[in-house]
Order: sequence, then C-alpha cells, then structure tokens
Amino acid sequence: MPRLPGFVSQASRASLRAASTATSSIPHSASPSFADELDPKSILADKDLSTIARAIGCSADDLTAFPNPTVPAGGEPLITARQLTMPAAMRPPFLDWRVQMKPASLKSKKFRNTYLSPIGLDGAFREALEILGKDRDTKYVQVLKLQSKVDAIKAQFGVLETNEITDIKARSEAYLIEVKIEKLRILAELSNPEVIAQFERGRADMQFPVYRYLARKKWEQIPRAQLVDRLENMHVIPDTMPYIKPTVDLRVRFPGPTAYWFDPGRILSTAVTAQVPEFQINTFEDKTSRYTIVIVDPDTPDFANDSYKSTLHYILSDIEIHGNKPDVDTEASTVVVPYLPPHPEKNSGIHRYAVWLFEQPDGERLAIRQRGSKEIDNSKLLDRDEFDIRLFRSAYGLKAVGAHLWRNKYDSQTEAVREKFGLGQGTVWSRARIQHY
Amino acid sequence: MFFLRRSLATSATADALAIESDSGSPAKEFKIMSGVILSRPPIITPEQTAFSKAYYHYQSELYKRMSWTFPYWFYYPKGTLAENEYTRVQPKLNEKDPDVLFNRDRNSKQDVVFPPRSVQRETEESARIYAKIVPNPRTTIADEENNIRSLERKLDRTLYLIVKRDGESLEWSFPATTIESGENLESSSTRMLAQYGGEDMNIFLVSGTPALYYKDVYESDGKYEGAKIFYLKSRIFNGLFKPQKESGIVDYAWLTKEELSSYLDKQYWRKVAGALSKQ
Amino acid sequence: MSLHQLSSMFWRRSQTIISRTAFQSAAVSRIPQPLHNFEVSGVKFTHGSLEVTRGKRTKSGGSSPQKIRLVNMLSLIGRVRKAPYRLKLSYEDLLRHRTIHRAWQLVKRQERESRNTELMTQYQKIQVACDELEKASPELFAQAMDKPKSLRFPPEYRIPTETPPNVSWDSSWKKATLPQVK
Amino acid sequence: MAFFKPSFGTDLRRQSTAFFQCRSLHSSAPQFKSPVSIVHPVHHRVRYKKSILHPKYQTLLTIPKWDPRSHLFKPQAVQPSRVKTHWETTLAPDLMLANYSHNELKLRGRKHQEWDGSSPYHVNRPLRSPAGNAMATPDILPRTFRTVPFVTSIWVNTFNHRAVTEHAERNIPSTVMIQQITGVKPAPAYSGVSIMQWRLRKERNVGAVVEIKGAKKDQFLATLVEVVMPRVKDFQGIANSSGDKFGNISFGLDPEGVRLFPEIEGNPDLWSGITGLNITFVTTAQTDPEARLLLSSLGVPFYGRERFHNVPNLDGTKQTRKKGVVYYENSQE
Repeated sequence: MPRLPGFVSQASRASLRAASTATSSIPHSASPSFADELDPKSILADKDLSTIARAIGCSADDLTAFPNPTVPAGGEPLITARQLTMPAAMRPPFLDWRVQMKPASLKSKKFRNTYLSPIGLDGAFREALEILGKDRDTKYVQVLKLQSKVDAIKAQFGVLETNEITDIKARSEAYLIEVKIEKLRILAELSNPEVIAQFERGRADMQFPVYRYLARKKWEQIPRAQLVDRLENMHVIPDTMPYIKPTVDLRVRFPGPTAYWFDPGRILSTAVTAQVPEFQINTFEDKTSRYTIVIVDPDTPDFANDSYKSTLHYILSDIEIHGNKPDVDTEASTVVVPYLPPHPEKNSGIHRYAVWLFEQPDGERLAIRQRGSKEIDNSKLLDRDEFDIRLFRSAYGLKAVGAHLWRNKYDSQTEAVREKFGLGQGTVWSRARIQHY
Repeated sequence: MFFLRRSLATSATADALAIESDSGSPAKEFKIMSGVILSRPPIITPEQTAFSKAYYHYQSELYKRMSWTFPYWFYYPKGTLAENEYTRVQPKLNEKDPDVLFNRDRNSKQDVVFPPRSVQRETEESARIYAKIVPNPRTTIADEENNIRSLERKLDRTLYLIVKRDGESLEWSFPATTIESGENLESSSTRMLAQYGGEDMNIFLVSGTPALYYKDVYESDGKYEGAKIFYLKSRIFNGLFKPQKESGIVDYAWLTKEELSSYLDKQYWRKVAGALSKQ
Repeated sequence: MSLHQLSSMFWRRSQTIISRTAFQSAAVSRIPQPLHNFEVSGVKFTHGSLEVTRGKRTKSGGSSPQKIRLVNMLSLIGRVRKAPYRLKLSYEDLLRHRTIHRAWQLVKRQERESRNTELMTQYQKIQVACDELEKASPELFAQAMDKPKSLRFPPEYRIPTETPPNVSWDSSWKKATLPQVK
Repeated sequence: MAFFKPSFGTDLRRQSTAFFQCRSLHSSAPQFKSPVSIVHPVHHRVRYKKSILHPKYQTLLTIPKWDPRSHLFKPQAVQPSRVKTHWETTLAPDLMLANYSHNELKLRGRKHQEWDGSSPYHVNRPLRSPAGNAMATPDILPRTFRTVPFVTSIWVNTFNHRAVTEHAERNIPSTVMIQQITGVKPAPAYSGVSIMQWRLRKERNVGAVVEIKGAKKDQFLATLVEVVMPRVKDFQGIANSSGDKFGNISFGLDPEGVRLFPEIEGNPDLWSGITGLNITFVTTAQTDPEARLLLSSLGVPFYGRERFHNVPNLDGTKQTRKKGVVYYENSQE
C-alpha cells in the first residue's frame, strides 16, 4: 500500500526547526502558504520532534536532516548566514511537503478517501527536492557573486542606479550582469513546486522575476497569439498602425455589474461601450514607465474621398505603471482628449475600435518631439474627425507596445446613447448605384 | 621533470630517435618516447544515485500501471493443463466489479503470478538452467581489501595502469619507453608492454594515433634536454600485468581517474587528466 | 507511439479477415468475457482460412482451434479490452510529478554536459599529440596516420551487466602459442 | 484610380499593396481585385500556431508530453540502458580515436549541377545529376567529438511468402511475432512490385515492419548480440559487403535464428510458421566501414571481403581546397 504524500505548512516547518535548532537562520515568508489554505488542520503546533516524526512515519533524525537547502549533504554551507539576509527578498520558500494525508485539492469526499497516489512518487519527489534545492543554492551563490560585481562597478562611479553610470563600457557591462542575474533568479525558482502552486492559484507576487517570467509565458502562449491573429484578420494592422510586436499585455473592460476583461474583437452593445473603459497594463518587467492609450475608429465613412477616415475617441496619457501594479489609475493620468462614446451611423457597417498602447520615451511626460526641419501642424494632431494615428505617434515619439480591439454596430441602444451624451441626430446611409465609366 | 629522466635512463639506447631542440646552441635534443595508457573498461554498469533509483522505481511503477492486461488466453490456451495451473495461482478478484476485466483491476497495475514451470528436473543440466539465479555481489574481495594491484576492484569504473620504475626518485607514471631504431609508436609500445608486464595479457591497441602528448624537461644537464612522450591508448580484457625481472618495475597499480590525482605528480596530472575518462 | 495511442490501426487493416462488429459489441458490454468464449460472427473457416461472410451468424459457435489461435493472436495487437483506465492524478501529485521531471532533466543535462566536455578535451589532446608528433618526427607521424583500411574492434568489448559474471576477471589467460609447422 | 488595371508582370506585389490601400465604399470594388491569388501580407512579428487558437485543441496542444494529463504521456525511462552507458563510457572515446584523422576537412559530396546556360532550354530545367552518380551524396564531415557514430534506430521487417500464396491472414503470426520480439507495435508492409511467377501483386499486405528506437532499441540490440547471434548454427556474422554506402547495415536472420529469441524460445509450441527477419541498423556513421567498426565494437561479428563504397580514395584524384572544404573530382570520369 503506497503512502499518501501531503503537505506541511511553513509555520509548522518553522516550529519544527525552532525546536530542532536553536539558531535558525532561514527566513520564511509571512504570507500564508499554499497548504495553509487547503487544509488548516494540517498545521501542527506540536513542538515535540519525535511526536511529529511518529505522526509522519519517519525518524526524528530524518526530519531534522531534511530539507535544509542551505547546507548540502556532507559539505560546508553554500550560503552563510550573513549572505542569507541579503537575498531573502528573492527567495520564495520551498514548500515542505512532508505530512502524509489525502490530497486537499480533491473536493469530493468520496474521491479524496479513495484516491491513491502512484507508487514511488513520494520517494522520487523527496530525492528530486534535494537535488533541486542544491541546484537552487548554487544559483543563488552565483547571483550573490554577480551582484557584488555590479555593486563594485556602481561604487566605482559613486552612483546608486545602473543607468547613472557615466562610462558607456562600464554601464553596458553592469547591464549585462544584471540580465544574467535576472535569468539566474528565474532559473533558480522555476522548478520550485511552491512557486508553481502560488502562480496557478493567482497568488503570484510580481516582484519576483520567476512570477513575471511565468506570467509572460502564459500570456505569450494563447492571449498574445489571439490578439495578433484578430488584429491581422480584422485589418487593424495596417489600417491604423502599420505593424506591431506586442510586448505588453493590455486588458480592457467596461465598468458595470458584469464587467469582464473581454477578448479582442468582440462585438459589444453601444450601451455598454458608452462608459469610459477601464484598463490593465501588465508589463512583466520590474520597471516604472509612462504610457499613452489611444482609441480610434478607422471605419468612419469619408464621402469626399470615396473612402474611410479615422475618428479619435480617446487619448489618455501619462499613465504611470509600476512593474507589479497593473491597474490604470485614470485620475492620476492626463485625459488629453475625453472619451467619445461609439455611436455608429445606421447602415455604416460594423465599426472597429482599436485601442493602442504607446510607451512614452524615457518615461517622461507626453510632449511633442520635433525631429528634422519639418514643422508639425499642432492643430491637426488631435483633430477628432480627421485623426492620423501614425502622425500622432511620430510627433510625440511614441512606441507601440500593445493593442486591443472591440467592435460596435448600430443597435437598439445607439439612439439612447446619442441622446444621453448629446451627440445629435444620426444619419441613415443607403447605397446608390454610381456609373463608373 | 626529474623522475622520468631517472626512471627511463635504463632503457635509453644510443641509437634512439632524437631531434634538436628549438633553443639553438648548445645543440641539445629531446628524446622521443612512446607510452601506453592501458586501461580496463568497466565490467558492470555504473552505480546509481539515490535519485535515479527512486526515479526508475517511480517510472516503472507508472509503466506497469499503464500497461495492458496480460493476455493469458494466448500464453495459456483454454482447455490445457497450463491454463488450469495458471488460474489456480492467480489472486481472485471480484468479477462483478465493473472495474475488473480479465481478472485485472483497471485502476491499478497488474501483478501476474506465473505458475511454477513444469520442467522435468531429472537431468543435472535442466536443474542448473532452471535454478533460481542469484546475482553476484557488485563489490568484490579486492574492493574490501582495497587491493590496488588487482584488476577485480571497482568493477563499474575504468581502471588505469600506472607503474613505478627503478631509479633514485621513485614516481608514478604511465609506462613509457624509448623508441628504438626501426620501431614506430605502435610496435615500441607493444614491445614495452611485453617487456614490462609479460606476455600473458589480452591487450587491444585502440589505434596507432597518439591520444596524449607530454613534454618532459630535464632539470639537470645531460645528453638530452628532455623527452617528448606520445601515449597510445589500449585496453586490457584478460590476463594480468606481472612485472618482469629485468624491466625495473618496482610497483604498479590499477586506479580510477580520481585516485590517480593523488598518486601522480601534480604537474604531470594536470597535463594527463584531460585524456582520461571519469567513469 | 504511446500506449494510449496504440490505435485500432490493425483493426482497419484486418477488416477483410475478421468482421469488426463482433469485437466492438464485446468491448462495449460490461460483462467480462474471455476472448475465446464469445462468438466471432460472420467468420467461416474454409480451407484453412478465415473468410468474411458479412451478415451471417454462426449457429452453434463451433470455433476450431486454428481460429481461436488466430483470434487470440490478433487480440495481442489491439488495445481493445486490455488497456487500463486513464491515469488521473490529483493536483498535488501533478505538481510532484512535475518537480521530479524537472530534477531528472537537470541531472541528465548536467551529465550530458560533463560527458561532452570530457570527450572534447580528449579530442583536443589527440589533436595536440598529433601536431607535436608531426613536428617532432614526420616519419613516426606518417606511420601513426597510416591506418589499415578495414578496422574492427575485438569481440572482447563486452556490454557491462548490472552484476558481475561468475568469473569477474580471467587471470589465467595465456597467450596462444602457435603450433610449430615442420 | 478608377481605371487602375492590374497587369501580369514583375510588380505584382506592389499592385496587391495598392489594392489594399484603395478601399472603397462601393460594391463594385471587386473589379479592382487582382486576378491572381495573393498571399496576405503579415503585419506583425509574432510566431504562433494557428491551431492553438481553436478552443477544441487548446488543452491538447498546451499540455506538454511529460504531463500525465497529456494523451501522449508515457513513462520513458524505466531502467538505465546498458548499451547507451557502454557507448558513453567506453566506446565513444575509443571510436573517436580509431576514426581520427589529422587536420581533416569537410569533404564535399557529389551534388546536382547547374546547367551551363548554353541552350535556351536550360532555363527552368531540373538540375543535372551529379557527376559519375545518379544520386547526390552527403558531405563527409571531419571526425570530431561531435561526429562519433552511434546506432539511432533499428528497423525490423518480415516477408511472409505464405501470405502471398495462401491467404493474407498468414501475416498475423509473423506480425505478432515481431511485436513480441521488439516490444513495438508493427505496421503492415505492402509489396511494391508485381511478380507474376510468385503470384505476387502490387500493394498486397505481405509482411510487417517496425522501427525500434530508444531504450527498446538498446534492449533488442543486446538480446541480438548476447543471446541470439552466438547460438545461431554456422553463423559467420554479417557480410562485410552489406551496407547502403551511408552507414546503414542490413542483414537477415533465418527462421531458426528467430526461434532463439527468448520471447519465442520460451513458448515454442505457440508459434507456428515462423518467418525470418530482415534487420537494418541505422547509424550516424558517415560511411559503411565506420558503421561496421561501430557494430563490431558492440559485439556484432563480420565476415567476408570488405566493400569500400562511398569511401573516397583521394590518392591521385584532383582535389581543390577552399574555406575548409575539400572538393574532389570523381576518378571514374
């Protein structure tokens, strides 16, 4: 009969260690662990080591020997206590999965009681944890070494930030090392089951590079592909901007009781879209920068040219986004052009409303950047009726990093929206045969 | 290095192949020598780590769980005596259980119990063939005694032969000799092995191409400035290395790569280690 | 091809030999039934062969030993009624499985890298040795490079076993002495 | 713009872009469409598989193979492979040394040749066949630590003559036999030719074939070399003339040899009408002699006079060296 592996909480682990070693130097995160929420009963307040060992079904020696990732089996400690204080912030703890019990994720009592883990899973898992723990420690030692290198370079120039280093060669060297550090910190935690569990339960703390990495990978797998596919199929590119390579996840929703982050290209009711949309910007990077959001409708009929023109609906600029806080604060940002609710004319077909996300240069406030001798006509830049998004982008020196899209057509609510916002009487278009030759 | 000059001086002959050194006058020469890295390949598979043992156990249990039901109706055809014997020894499962099919619970692995083989155990040969196999232990007496001269030690590792030859300062090294006239690397090393260790070794010279080069510079003045040694690689499969009387071999040892590091001179080890296999 | 995937490929091929419906109906039924007991409908044994007569039923299930043997043999190939249920793991166990898999990959990668480095160093040693030999003595170098066209390794190269043979080392090996030819 | 007429010519691409730029309100717009099919230009730099967007396939495509939830999941390594370990620890260094040749350069194989353009019919004509050979040959790379040969897979197939002369069902025992010996599910083999004298027609099911890879390949190889080959009566080995010139060696086992596989030998009375096997070792060796050296190191015996096909003999042939590559002219020319 196989033994059924389960979880033990960090708190109980800490108490175990406190009981076993008087000088415990391993930091623990204050946040409740994955196991705590699953089964509060699993928290063992018992400090008597042998009692716990008996409950688990192993010897007390085994319990103290495992897992102590800072001390490899039969060797000197890889990380000293002094060093541990520094990388504590970047060390999400290894979950100690020791207590044997039925899996808490199975909600049905019947399944939980009849469930059997595969034979040999527990033993192999313990050995695997030991190996991965050792590997993680070596990676953190490398991180510390590299960090001290960067610190030495910074101290040499007497600065605190890498981008303040005046010497180009030294700065690029410091940047390269920092990239390496980021990579090592991701690799060190990528095999940690605790990390995966936290991430999949939506508890990711974006200050850790590994969570940012996982979030990016998850976004790249389907949502980004879907976005790009819709933008291409619905000809948002090149009808508005010529091309895109999205690096930032932009989410859009309209406030209300049933608000949801809709997927790009959805046809919405004009009543829903009459409200100012809410945004979320996931940069997957630990940096602070400013963004501009522009909403355009490229499907406004242009009879004079027998074509279509773009209408500007919204410009929100100077959106400050910190790496781990994705929500857009509209009040803290600048509304350059207030939101115009979509109100398609009858018989003018389905209108696309393209949301473009631009990164402002060098994290500065939105300002016109004069380049070359050609003068920019400021009056036409923000013209609602004849808006040129490409001109706007180049005038302000912006960089397109994300996009989104929704669609509207004339529906039963459109007249109400017109009335509510005072948009005047609509026109009804109809087709007419024209002699071409 | 000092030791090689001393140890190899005995076999140096007047008509040895020699070349001039690059250092110019006074014209001194480097002796060209051939050597052999004689090794015994592993006889048993490498020792497994605790993790790989646990991993293979887990994987094989999963494999059994996912394996198909044993088709007993093919191996024990219906109506035969064999079928009776087979069904008799099987654990009986509840056939009304919908999870059970062909006497196998489809939620777990199947443990097939095979009936004892109906073999006439009269002859001595059949008794020997069908006797239960008892595997030999992976460690031998030579391992327990740590007999470094035995070829039966460390069966899962490659063992390398090093020798210690007569001279004032005794140092361990791979066997080497001076190339005599009319010889090439291959023939001189074959000759040397027979000279040093006797004829009764089943040896295979992997190639006439040298696998390792070592340049030895003599410290004291002499006829030669030093020696250039080219080592060939060879394997031993049977027989023993028995030091011959006139060869001047004082001691010899069969060692693994990491053991060699403590026996060989540091500088020599640094140059030589790259040509050896860890396992 | 995975165990799960071992498909009904052979059934498609063997449709001309044995009608498929009989097996399908047997597979659907919940009552366990050994293969040699149920009827193979529409199969007639003529001239030592199984031939298809679709839509016909055999009267008393008179299956001959040859037919049973062939049907049993066919049952070895397909997964029908032999495959166990799908493996279903709890979320915790899936995470553990992932952890084990990552550790295994890590170990394998480290092994592979160290092995490749070792082989590369050995190759470089050979290169250096050949370069030096060419400089030291072109004649010896030419002889070392002059290999026989047909190379073979001796059969004594033995694949290692998990436990040693009864005689782990043949110490009494003697060099064969050729008989004197008069 | 209204009189824009597409024409066949070199600037089709420009025309198609022009078409996309002149969007019109009117239903008569299709008259501007290009008369040829146009691949839509892509305006993004993201690579993705279209199928992953289909909700039906998302779970199938996003779950990796090692995950037990995947339909492709199968426990791969159930025990360490003896043959693989042997190759890694002992054979690879020895083979590297034995095959070594100093300062070797890449040897360019015979390739298809360009026409000289002397005739107007040379335009768009398929390339000339290689000099002295109907088939192009691959380049031979220098023997380094990266090109040490190993056995990648083994193909085993059987031909059952009784399936031709009597009934297709005769294939069943030989198919099952191959499966039991190799542990891999066989695929049916069909005849490629019609031979009237044998009553063989094209595309008839005449046997079975498997490709063995990975751990099962090693297991099969070890069984063949250690259990079967030493006990086959009057077995000399594989003919030295065997090989396809590019490092793949084939040989045949007669029914008596097949009976020596433990899977068959254990229950001899269950198997009637055993057929022989054709076995092919697929190796990464670049020439046949190298492949034979590799197999001999694994314990496979060889006999007879050796054939040296595709082993270029550079003595006396005209050769040129350019940028680390040796170009040689065929001596047969």
